[in-house]
Amino acid sequence: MSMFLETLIGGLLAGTMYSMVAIGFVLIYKASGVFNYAQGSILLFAALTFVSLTDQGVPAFGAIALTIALLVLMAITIERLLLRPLTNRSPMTLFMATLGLSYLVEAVAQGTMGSQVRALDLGIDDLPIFLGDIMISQFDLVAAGVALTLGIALSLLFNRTRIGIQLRGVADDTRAALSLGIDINRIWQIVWAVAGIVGLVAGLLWGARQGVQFSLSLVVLKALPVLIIGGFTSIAGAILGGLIVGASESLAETYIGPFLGGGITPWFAYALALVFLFIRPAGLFGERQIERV
Amino acid sequence: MKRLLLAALLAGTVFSATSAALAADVSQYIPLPTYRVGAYASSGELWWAGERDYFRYINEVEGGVEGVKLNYEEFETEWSPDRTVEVYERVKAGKDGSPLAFFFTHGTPATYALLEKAAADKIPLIDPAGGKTETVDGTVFPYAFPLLFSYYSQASTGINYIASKVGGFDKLKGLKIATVYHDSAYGRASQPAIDLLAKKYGFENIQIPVADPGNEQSPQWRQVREQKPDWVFLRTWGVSTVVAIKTAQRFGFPADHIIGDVWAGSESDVIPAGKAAIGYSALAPYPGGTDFDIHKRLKAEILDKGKSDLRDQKLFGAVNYNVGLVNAALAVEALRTGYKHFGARPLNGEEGRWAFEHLTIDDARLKQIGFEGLLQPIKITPFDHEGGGAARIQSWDGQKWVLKTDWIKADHELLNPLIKDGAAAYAKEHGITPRTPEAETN
Amino acid sequence: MTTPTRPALELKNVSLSFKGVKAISELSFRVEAGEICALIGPNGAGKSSLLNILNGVYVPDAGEIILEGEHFSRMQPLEAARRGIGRGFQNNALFSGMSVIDNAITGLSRHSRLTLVEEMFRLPRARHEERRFRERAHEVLRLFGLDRHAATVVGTLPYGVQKKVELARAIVAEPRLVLLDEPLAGMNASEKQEIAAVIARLNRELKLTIVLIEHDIGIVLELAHHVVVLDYGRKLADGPPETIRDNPDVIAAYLGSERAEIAA
Amino acid sequence: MSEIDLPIAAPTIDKVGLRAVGLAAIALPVLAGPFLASEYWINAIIVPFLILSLAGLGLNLLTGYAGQLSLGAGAFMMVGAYATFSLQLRVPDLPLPLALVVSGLIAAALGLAFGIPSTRIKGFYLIVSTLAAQFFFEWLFLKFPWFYDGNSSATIALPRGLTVFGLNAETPHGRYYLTLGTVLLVTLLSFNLVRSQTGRNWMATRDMDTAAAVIGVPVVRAKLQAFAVSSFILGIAGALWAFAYLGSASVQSFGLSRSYQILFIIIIGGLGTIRGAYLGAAFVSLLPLALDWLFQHLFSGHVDAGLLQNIQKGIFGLLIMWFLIKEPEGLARLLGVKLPARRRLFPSSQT
Repeated sequence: MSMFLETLIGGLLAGTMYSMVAIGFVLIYKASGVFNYAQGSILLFAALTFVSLTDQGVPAFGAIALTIALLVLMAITIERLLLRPLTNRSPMTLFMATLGLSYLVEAVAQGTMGSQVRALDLGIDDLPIFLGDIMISQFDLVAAGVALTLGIALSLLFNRTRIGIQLRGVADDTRAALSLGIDINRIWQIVWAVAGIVGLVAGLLWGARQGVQFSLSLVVLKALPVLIIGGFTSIAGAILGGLIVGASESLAETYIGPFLGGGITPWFAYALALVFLFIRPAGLFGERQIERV
Repeated sequence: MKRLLLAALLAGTVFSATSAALAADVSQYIPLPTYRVGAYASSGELWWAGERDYFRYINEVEGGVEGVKLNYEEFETEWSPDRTVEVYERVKAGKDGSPLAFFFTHGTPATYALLEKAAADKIPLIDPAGGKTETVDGTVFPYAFPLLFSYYSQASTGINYIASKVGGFDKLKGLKIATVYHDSAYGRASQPAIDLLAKKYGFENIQIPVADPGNEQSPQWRQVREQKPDWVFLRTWGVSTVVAIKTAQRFGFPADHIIGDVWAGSESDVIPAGKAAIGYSALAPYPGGTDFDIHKRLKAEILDKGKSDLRDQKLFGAVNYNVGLVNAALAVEALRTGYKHFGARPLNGEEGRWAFEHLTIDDARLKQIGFEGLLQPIKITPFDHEGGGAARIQSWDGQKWVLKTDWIKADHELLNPLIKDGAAAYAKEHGITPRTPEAETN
Repeated sequence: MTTPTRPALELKNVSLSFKGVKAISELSFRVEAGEICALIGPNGAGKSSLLNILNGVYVPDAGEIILEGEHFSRMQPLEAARRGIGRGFQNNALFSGMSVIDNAITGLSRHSRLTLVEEMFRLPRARHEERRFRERAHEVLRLFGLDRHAATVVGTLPYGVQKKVELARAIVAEPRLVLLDEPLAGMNASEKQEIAAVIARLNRELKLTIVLIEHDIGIVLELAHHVVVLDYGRKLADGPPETIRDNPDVIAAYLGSERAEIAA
Repeated sequence: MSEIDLPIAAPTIDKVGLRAVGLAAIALPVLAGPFLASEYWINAIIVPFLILSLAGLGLNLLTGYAGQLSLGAGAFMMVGAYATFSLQLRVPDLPLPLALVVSGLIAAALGLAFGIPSTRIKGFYLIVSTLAAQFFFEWLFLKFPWFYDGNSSATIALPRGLTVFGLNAETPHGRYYLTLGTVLLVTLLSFNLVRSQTGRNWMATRDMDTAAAVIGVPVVRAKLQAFAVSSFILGIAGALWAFAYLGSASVQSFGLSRSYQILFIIIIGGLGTIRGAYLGAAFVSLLPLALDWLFQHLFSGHVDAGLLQNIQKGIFGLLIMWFLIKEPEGLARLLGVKLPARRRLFPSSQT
């Protein structure tokens, strides 16, 4: 029983790491209807920039500020050179464009900052904590806390600030928002920048765990099923989806894996997402679109 | 304009294929399939730096190998076996009048992919500490050279080291040894050998797979915690090694009871793991460090003269850099053997095979070329394409790799029948009649 | 063929809501076989939603659809097509990447009896069917004066022409009941007259039952045998055009107001 | 009646496409290819180009014609390759061409199974299904030794090499003709198919699936057919990739990056055209070589090799974005006929 509980809790905590990546997708999807495949590359870029700066002796605070400045610049560039020319194109075209973007961002990141694996020490000791028989990772607890804080902060941003309300307006009805004089391009820039910052936070946590290196960009593959389950448009959904994926993946590897020879995590989350889709085609928190003909 | 651009691109391609043979120098052509882009670039970058620095040293300081200059050229593959096959096709006919004496695959999957092509084309595939283990048997696989340290040897050396730590082979009985492995052909390659060793010594053999890319391993290490093995043999690759070491710490498994294999034992694997990696050991057919004679020579002749390919000189002597040095040295020594026999001119594939099959680097020679302690003594024969089968053990102290042992030999008597059987089965399946090198002239 | 005594279509207490908002409430009316029935009412009255229920795009919350004597609680799009319901859409739902003739032939899809293998190898049956479909499609295109555009990609044609393609596609499969959502929208006066005449001819010559949504009251009164007036998802009036014209409720809610002009 | 004078213009039916394909695929390589090209060109460029074209064609039927986005092209290529291996190993009496067809059918059946979610899920919620296929098959074919006959390297190679009805096709020319023959035949059949009712049903489903269902297009069947036919072609392409090009293959030969590559081929070449697959495949096969050559000559020695490789990768990404912005119809339009106006693929269903 304690084994089961430990697996479950460990999985839930690991799931918040997925949630953090997924939140970046949700922000962008909500505001610009783009499924941003390049989020993983941006995460890599952000973490790599931060580490490169601190390696150069820049203090952590300054490195974060500089990285954020760079991410904002990147968001503006992407909006101007990619999103604006592609306005009113189908979601699939936009998705494929972000695939291309991910190549470019990866090339820039590795080309300018090198491909060596960098260590990133956030000062969190990852020693086990025991609650009775149940072992909990200290690092995962911190990560879960960060994910939760991030979720709450973004929800506040969406609900309490003027920009957030405009942003929701854009998400709900682009045309109406335009007619109200909301500068949609600026909203896009802001959202992409915020998503970049979310990527930085996620990148730092993932980077602390596995080193800052190319494979950080692969975490998008974990975020996808999370999004499917939680819905593309809800931050709460992203968090819940992450928890579900983390927990079920962990339980499945422990209890189903041995019967199938193990190593089932890469596809298990996708199979789970498929099952969810059959039950709720728009995800847990997603809204079903009404077809208009 | 657009059309023009496309036309130019297309035309460019045509030229690239045909523009050849300007200088009819007698340099030996050595193509290098590399990966400077993508997920494996962190190891690749250093590897090519080591290889290029050594080749440059040979060309510029020693005037080539027996007077023959080396003409090396890179091709990006992103570690994709498919792209390596393409490179192979591109270069197999040689270049600038030089035939191809051998082909570095720089990766086990690429070796697998090329095994049959290269045998048909009679071009030796060189993949030190990698490749397909059965190809150690040169009578069935004349053109495959898994030099130095096959995957079976890796398993055996690992167990030998554990035995020495626990106080002898008889103490292995009843121990639990878990192998946490990258779930791929590479990760599984040592399984038959470990099965055999478990039977022989009576330890319990636990196998735990990690799916690629392996950036979340809690379930695997929870299983480790549950089963409480005495030792863990870590056969991961890339990011899965870092995550394994960190997750082991989280689950309270001591790093000094984890032995990594060759490809889980570089700086890229331990630096990102931080303090969790202190005490972690790895098999080192390619030890890290700069305390070897060759490093002094390279420092003086290449690095200090600004000719090194190394972007960050702090990484001079990193494990992957030394991998490159050793690989390059093996190639150079084999070519030297060939030139002495065939004359100082570029060799073709068949001559390249002869050269590798007669490659001997003894202690005296190691001293001469400055590789003492970095490379084990090597003796390749047509029957044994491994020629070494030993590794040192190095341990990470938080700053650098520290060599803990001298060369530990694998148990070849035990492993050879396994290899022979595997090779014989392959021969039967593919209708190959094993050659009888004793009867071969020259 | 239906007997005159049985209505072609009957709705009983049909209701529909989106996310809790009522779009149609307890709507009932009959469409006799062979008549042209016009649905009128301001925007948002639930007219298009009603057609979508009949086509099976929307699932009603309650009520019953009786099609040629058969009772349904909901339709399925394919089932509706198979039962001879044709449909023209409000905002051209043409296949914009395809040519005019291909759009029309696609309307014949449910009559195709070919297997993939026959199509791949262009076996005689496949060629025969293709020829038959092509002839039928040309026939319908000619009816709308569209044959000269047959090979043009639909997305490149002006709106008015596209509306005709939409109509052609709706009737190409010889439906018994056609639902037309604003077939005359976006046309100039002479085009409207032309298409109205074609609709009347289809009704007269092919005995086609037609349900149409139209804002141009003049044309509606001229064309329809039967008018149903909707407002906010409820039926306001139902009867022959003359009675509708004189119905005080309708005049108050619809005809008398400016909304008619705005909507048209 | 006010008739605006409109040009009677380009047919959707790909007549020009056929001509272009005919020219490109038949005249040039067939006549000149094997005799003029070096062995290197045949082995390392022409054969993979043809196979990538075939795979692009397969995916184009699904994504370009039927509008179902798939990131799982590699998965079905993998199925085809492993099925062919199994058949050649376990049913040695079955000649290779038939084994290819049967493998295609197996891939089609599995493609159909993974296409079932498309009947309920729309847009890119669907990529989860195709990605599930991708990861599931990668795991499956690696996990169970039966699929690779217990070979310690987990790679597959034909037990008797490439033999077509007793003829040895293992030579460069043999590989070339085997590939070319297959590609031409499949192209012809696909061409027939997209001109037929099924092709129209696919395009109708792509352009506006709700409307299509309402006017009587069997949308569910059309989607499933597209998955099956597409996977059939991808399966054959995968088998050829493994055995006519690489010689031996492992799951890595058909990983996610292969799926992206095939997707890029049809984006760059042109979605919803037959010739697009060829043009796109030519582009992705030749571009890296061209860039390689260009950079070697322009910057060799001046720029760090790692940086050089990253620049190439960045250019590739830029080109993809540039194509999507400037030429949503890809090379097919750039090099081909001028359609009277740009037609939009994947219109959002809102309009």
